[in-house]
Amino acid sequence: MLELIFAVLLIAAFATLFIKSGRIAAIISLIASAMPLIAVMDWANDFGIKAFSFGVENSMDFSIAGITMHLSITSFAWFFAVMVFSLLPPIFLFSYSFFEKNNGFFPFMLFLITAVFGILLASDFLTLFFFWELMAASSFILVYISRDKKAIMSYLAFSVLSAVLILVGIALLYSQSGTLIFSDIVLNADKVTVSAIILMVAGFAVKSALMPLHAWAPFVYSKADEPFVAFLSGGLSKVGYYGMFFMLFALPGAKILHQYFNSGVATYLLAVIGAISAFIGTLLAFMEDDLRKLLAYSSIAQLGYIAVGFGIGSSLAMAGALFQAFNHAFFKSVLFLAAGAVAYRTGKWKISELGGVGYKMPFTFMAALFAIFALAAIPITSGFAAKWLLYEAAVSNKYIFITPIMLIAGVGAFLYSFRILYGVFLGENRHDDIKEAPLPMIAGMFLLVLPLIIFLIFPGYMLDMMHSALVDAGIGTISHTNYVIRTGTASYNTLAVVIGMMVVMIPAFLIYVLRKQKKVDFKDNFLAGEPYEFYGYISMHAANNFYKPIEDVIMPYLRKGAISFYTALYNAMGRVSDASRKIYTGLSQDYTIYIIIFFFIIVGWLIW
Amino acid sequence: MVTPVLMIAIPLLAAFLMPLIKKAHRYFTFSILLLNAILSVLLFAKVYNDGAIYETIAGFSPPVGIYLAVDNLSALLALIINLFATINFVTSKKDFKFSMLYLLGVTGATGIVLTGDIFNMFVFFEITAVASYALVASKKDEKAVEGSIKYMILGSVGSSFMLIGIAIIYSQLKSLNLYDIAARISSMDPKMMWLSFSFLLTGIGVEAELFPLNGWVPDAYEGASSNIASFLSFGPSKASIYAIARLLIIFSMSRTYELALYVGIATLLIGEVAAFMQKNEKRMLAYSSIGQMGLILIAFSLIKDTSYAIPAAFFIIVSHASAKSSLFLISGKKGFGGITSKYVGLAGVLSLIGMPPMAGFWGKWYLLMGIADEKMWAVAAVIIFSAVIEAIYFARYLHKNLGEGESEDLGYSIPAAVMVSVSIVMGILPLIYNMAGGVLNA
Amino acid sequence: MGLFDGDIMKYEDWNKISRIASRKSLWMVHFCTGCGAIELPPVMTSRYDMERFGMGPMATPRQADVLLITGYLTVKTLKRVVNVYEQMQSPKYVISFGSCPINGGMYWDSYNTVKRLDRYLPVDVYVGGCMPRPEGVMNAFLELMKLIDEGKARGWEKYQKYYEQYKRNQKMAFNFEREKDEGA
Amino acid sequence: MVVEKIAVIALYTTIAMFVGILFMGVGRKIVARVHNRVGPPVYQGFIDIAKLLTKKTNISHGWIYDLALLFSMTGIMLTILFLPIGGVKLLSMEGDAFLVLYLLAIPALGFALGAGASGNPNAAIGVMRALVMMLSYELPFVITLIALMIYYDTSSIAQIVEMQHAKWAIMIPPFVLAAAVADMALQGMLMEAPFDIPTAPHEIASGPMAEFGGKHLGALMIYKAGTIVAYTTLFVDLFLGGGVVMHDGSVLAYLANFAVWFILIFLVFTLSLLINTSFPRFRIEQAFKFYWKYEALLAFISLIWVYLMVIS
Repeated sequence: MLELIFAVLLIAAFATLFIKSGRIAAIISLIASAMPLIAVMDWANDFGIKAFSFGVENSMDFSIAGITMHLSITSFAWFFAVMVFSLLPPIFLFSYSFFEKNNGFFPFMLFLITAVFGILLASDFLTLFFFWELMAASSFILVYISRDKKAIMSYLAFSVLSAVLILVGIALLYSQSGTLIFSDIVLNADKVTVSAIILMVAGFAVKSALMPLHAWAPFVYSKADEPFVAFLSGGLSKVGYYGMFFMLFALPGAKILHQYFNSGVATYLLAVIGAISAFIGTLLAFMEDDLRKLLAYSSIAQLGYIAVGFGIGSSLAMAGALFQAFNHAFFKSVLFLAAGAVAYRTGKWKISELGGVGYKMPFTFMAALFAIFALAAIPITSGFAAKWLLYEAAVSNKYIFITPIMLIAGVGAFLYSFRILYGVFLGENRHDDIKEAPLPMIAGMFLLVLPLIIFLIFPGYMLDMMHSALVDAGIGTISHTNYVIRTGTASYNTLAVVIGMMVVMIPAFLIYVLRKQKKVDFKDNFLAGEPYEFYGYISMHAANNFYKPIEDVIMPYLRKGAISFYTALYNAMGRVSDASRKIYTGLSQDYTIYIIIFFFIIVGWLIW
Repeated sequence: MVTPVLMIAIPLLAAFLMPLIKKAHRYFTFSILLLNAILSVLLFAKVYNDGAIYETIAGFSPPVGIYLAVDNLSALLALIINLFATINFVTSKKDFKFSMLYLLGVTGATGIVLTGDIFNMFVFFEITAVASYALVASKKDEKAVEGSIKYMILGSVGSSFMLIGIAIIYSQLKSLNLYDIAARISSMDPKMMWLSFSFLLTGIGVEAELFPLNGWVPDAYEGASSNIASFLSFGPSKASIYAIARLLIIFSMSRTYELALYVGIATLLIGEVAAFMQKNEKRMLAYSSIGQMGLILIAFSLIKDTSYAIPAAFFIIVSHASAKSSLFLISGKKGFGGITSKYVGLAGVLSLIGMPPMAGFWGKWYLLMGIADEKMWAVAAVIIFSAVIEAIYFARYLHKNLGEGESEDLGYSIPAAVMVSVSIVMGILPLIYNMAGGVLNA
Repeated sequence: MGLFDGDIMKYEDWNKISRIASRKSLWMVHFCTGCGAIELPPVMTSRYDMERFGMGPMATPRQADVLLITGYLTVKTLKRVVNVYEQMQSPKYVISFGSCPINGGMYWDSYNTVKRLDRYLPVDVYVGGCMPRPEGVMNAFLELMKLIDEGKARGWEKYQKYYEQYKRNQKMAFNFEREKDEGA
Repeated sequence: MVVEKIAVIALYTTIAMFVGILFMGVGRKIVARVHNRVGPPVYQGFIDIAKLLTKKTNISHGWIYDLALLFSMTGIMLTILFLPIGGVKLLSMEGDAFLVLYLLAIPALGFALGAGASGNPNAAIGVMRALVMMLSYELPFVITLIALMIYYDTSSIAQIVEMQHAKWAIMIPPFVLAAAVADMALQGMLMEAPFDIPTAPHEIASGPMAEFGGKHLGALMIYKAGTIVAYTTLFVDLFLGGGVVMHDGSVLAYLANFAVWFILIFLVFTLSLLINTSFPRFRIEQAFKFYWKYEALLAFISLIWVYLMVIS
């Protein structure tokens, strides 16, 4: 059965490679992408959750002469699999309308899914690395389709960096323990193991766009096809965090680091990096004018929270981190898809050129609105529970540096949320000639919003889902009922919030219902007495340099960021390269002299 | 039935018969190459089943006579060289002289791989080198001639170094048989031994594109037509790096391995760094080849210590031979014209930077595993660095070629696709690991 | 729905609350059209302190109840004033300052001023004088409050009722201006 | 039990709103007295809201614009439920300070949505300033909040209030500093001068509220009244023991605590008004610099002080 899933995915991938029509390819992909989801649903029974059973086995050994690939599902991989694979059918549904022609999106997306399925099932390092690289390769081709130079270059460079870091890490671990199979590995707190863990975590962090290694994200997120970017931000970044989770808690690397450094300094550093990532990502996000870049920086920021949770490592923090990962997978996919839908209708990306789209595309706007509420962690959405757990974890561990930074990043999220809401969907109605997005697109987005609504009142369901993952990783879970989460120091009752809200809503609701009003056009607006028509030639949409005052204050400190560092590195490397090519003078006599010098050097070296 | 001799004798004979068959020379050459490729498959099957073949020619016994030795790795290399030569020849549109030279070049490269005699090796070197000089010049423009002349000057300097090295060995051991030399190498005067090693390394190193002996590489690759550049990257260079591997095994001293490692690292670094900012496509690919040769040498330098070295070297050779040859084949156009060349370019680049499902992935995997066995972390750092550099310039290369450009020349891109698919096949079926394991022991 | 329209509560009762509340909370739009605006600061500040009566300046017409026409109106300004007036929420009141809005005042023969404001907008209270002193202004406010209390300040209802006529008059004034522009 | 709870909730929100609206009038009176004016009557807030809610016409810019009304009023009342008022815990055991911080964002975001939907550029600029102001004052404020949380080892406001029974937080040296910082943050939260630029009436036509009139504006005024109570209560709960003076649970204790709470929030509000009347306006980037440079530094000093106290 498991072979069948791989086979179906690969056959579908090869089939779509030769299909010109985007519609047919989307249908094939939709069906194929449901296969891993079926398996994931089936495995829910293994981890204490009642579900249908289709009889998918949960492990498989795949062997060709000499090399055996061990595949089996673990509880934590399952948790990540749920979030990654539930994204796919809606994304393909969205793609049905998005792609008229099959430009290579579908086949390589299916290869990518195969690879991700392999990564999550891998139970030895060779399998893990093989599928990791397959993922890097297929996602690179998906980036390559975008034809953008910076995106292609940065993505390939960072993918290779991540791959090589992981490979060296695996090699180091292998040299210490002599085996590649996860269950056989026994770690000691020595220098090699510790550096292996750090290298591998860094390698996985590249895919998760953690701060100093994030430089590819803004370029790739802003140029590749939206459905792919939705999966890249929603799904693939989580695969990176799966790797980190695996290294730190399943192996368990965090304990080794604790033993080696005699303190939690290494994991604390991870938490600090995550917090700084959240903070700076937020600052960069709200100053961005390109909608997709804004979402990219926002992704970097939101993913930073997960790293904070991993760094703190308590049961509270881990629950928060996994919850945040789950939420982020869904709301960010919705936002990227909504951005795609807006671009599909208007063909614009700049927030300063958009505006008023929400009046014409109300359903797209509603999906995006809900996603934004989840992103900004408004307490009536599931987004808040995750952040709340993280804040609680940070405060109860008395992290005086991380906590305020995380909180202020959370406030910053409101700034860019408003930028999206106002700049794209509200404000001046500038797009009279557009229609609502096609039905499959809307259906895709609303399917992705659905989980966010389910976990709104019942965050306990989510904690149940991650229960066995946390227990298996030796972290332990926190006490909760379906709608109350309790920590040592405080509790959060979603039901109380909802009921309280309903009670106090009554007066507001009365005014809301009983108001008698006249709907006025956008043009009937107070502009210091001037009629709107007088301003016909000026944009009334305040979206250019929206956060200019604060940008002037902050930007001088952020100008020398990671991206400019990498650019400088690239330029310096270019100069070294140019210098190194001076060796090749193009003169045969020089080359002959080189040969003779080389000969004498090695003779000298060998004899003396 | 199948003997390695045929693989050398048939093309050699055919090459000399070429002037007689002027009309149908292309079909003739192609069928000879195809025959050779089939022979090499049969040879490989035989070697794989029955173990290494040692064959003497004309009845003289080993220390004296001409001697062929075929083990798994050399059979595989012969297979690759002949297979790619066959595919590559499809693109040839020149006269019979070209076909003749091409056959000679292939003969020489095959001979280097199959021979068990050091002087024979030199002869085959000369054959393939002389053929290559002429092949590079066959494009008949200024750059081609310039490249050819540089290649020729350096090649002949290299040959003379090699010859001196052989002379020293012969003067000491009175033997030219590789196995014989390997067995008795310790009885040599150490200074003479080192001297001969240095001469040989320098001599072969010129062909094997080692730094700093590789001055001819960028010019020759740039000047040559695309199919010849492609030939250079799977033929002579691979054969000569294999020759260096044999040299290392013969001398089998820790110092020589160490030296090879350093030379390999230097070659890798210089090649990759020089390619980093190179805007000219063919020169960039040439520098990149230099880097890859360094990588192969690093892998070979670990032969003594770890069993991962040979699979690593083998997979990198396959990956590089197939990917780089196909990239050279589709180069020289204004961008990837059509879908085939686009995917060939992608697959080639992904193979070179070591991503599955290409052979390059396994090369990288085994190399790093070998390095981990040896705990040489500095080398690992160098490889990380060079991999990232390589990724950057290949990404730029891919982007530059994205333009719609001219319409696709299927005559070039289909052979290229076939070549690169070899890398994919090897990557998907890592069963070669078993076959390549435990070979090349003298 | 009718809570505020008489379905649940009698219209008159509701209206009475409304009148009492709006009498004590007159917010004026901060839109100064002429020189009379200079008389407003003394009215606002500590000497006369109109906030005693719950009055205060407001930033936009959406929030305001009283429109002050503080002096003469040109045709060009009239267009804005009408716009502002229409953006205000009913019930809304107009107070005109000085003699200019009444009969043109010292600009009686100007080609470009509006001579009689009540042709274009319903004026609830006039304040005479050129300019009226702050006491006069205060007095006008008190008068307006009294009128509201008695339910006599019905300018906004008049404007709704004779909307067409007001529009026609306004249009004539604007057209006059346009023809003049075209002629020049 | 539930009905009783709901009744108490309704009662307390009504009282809180009543107090808030009263404070709006009182505030204007105080400001007028500082200006040497008579000022409006103290019940002016009620009159204003009554007038706005009985306006005869109303305009709307669409359903998102109307949401502002729902969101802002509901959000602020919901926040008040999670704050202990005079030691009475409505729902404050069901959430904590983080929840309150985020609940305070609901009305702000709803308000911002409505302002955005109105399409008025002034409104958008005003919201931008309000959001930047929020970003500015939140940093020093959350740092002081974390100092409190670390000191009392809880993040629940109700528990922080309970733990101040013996000694109000402001009597502990580091929290004097923290309270001073939080008070300046309060100034920004209440949008009083020198941090009132988001709603500057002469500059950007009162910013976010530019298009609101009639019943919408009435709802927003109720929201404004709510913010006064919510923020001052938050301050009182955090630093002044929530106004709890008697702990025996008798009716007298309820009344006394309520009275003390009322006096304390009145004092805090008066202090804020006095600062308001004596200062001109900061530009938005000046406010940002003020909060992130000086205020945040002071707050951090108090946080480290507390941290060292807790650790030793």
